[in-house]
Amino acid sequence: MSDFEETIRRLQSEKGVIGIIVVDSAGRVIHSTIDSDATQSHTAFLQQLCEKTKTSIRELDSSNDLTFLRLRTKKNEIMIAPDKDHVIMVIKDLS
Amino acid sequence: MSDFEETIRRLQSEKGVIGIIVVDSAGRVIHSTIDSDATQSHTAFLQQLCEKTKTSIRELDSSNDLTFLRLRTKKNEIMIAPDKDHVIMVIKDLS
Amino acid sequence: LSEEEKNRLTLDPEFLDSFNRSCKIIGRALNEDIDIFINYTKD
Amino acid sequence: LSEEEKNRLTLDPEFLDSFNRSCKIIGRALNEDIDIFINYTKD
Repeated sequence: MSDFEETIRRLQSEKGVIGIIVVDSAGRVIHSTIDSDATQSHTAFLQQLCEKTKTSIRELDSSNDLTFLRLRTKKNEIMIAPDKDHVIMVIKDLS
Repeated sequence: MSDFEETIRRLQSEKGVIGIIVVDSAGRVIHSTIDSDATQSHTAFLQQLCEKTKTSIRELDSSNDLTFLRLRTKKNEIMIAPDKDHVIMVIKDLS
Repeated sequence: LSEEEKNRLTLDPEFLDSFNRSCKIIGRALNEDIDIFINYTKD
Repeated sequence: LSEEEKNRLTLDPEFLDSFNRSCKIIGRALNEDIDIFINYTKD
């Protein structure tokens, strides 16, 4: 198992984690632990949300930048960590 | 001082809090602790972000709903608590 | 909002109830002990 | 991404470095003790 796969596996073993999606800076899926349909729908929404937020943060203050985004819903918590060359999205079940 | 003002005052005394904006469900400002220009620019962006996120969450699962949104940037952390009749936005300085 | 509308809303018990609940949740989030970014601040 | 592109990227030391850092930050966020919504779950 590669270092990359090992890190994903460790993150996935955390309590409540039901999905991990890793995309590259262009929004293309590098890795996903959930099925293809759910990956598609979540990636489209989260990637767009992350990009829009990044842009707006920079518009408010050009020397600032988004480092972490967290959505809590009735059913789950979604964590988004954007970086130069990738974005990691983790879905945690709250029930 | 009213209960409302008292609650705002207490929240504002928390460590790092530099701004609190309360808007109604239509995005109109009910109360703000920051200047009018900053209130305008932050409200426009955050209200839009919150609405867009709410819509997308419901599109992914119509029985789900957004309860809390948190953005971390290099300079600050923004917390957004949406409810039926209001949205509270709190900006916390990280430096 | 006009002053009158503001006063009506911020004195409404139902509004105050959900407003206070939201503020408590934010208060907890503000007081989380752990800084998840500690040792990882980017430039 | 093609398998080849994936392999190239996920074996790149610079990518792995920032990827591991992001995963540690997420790991901390996942392990926060406090549930800020405790006693406040809505309906």
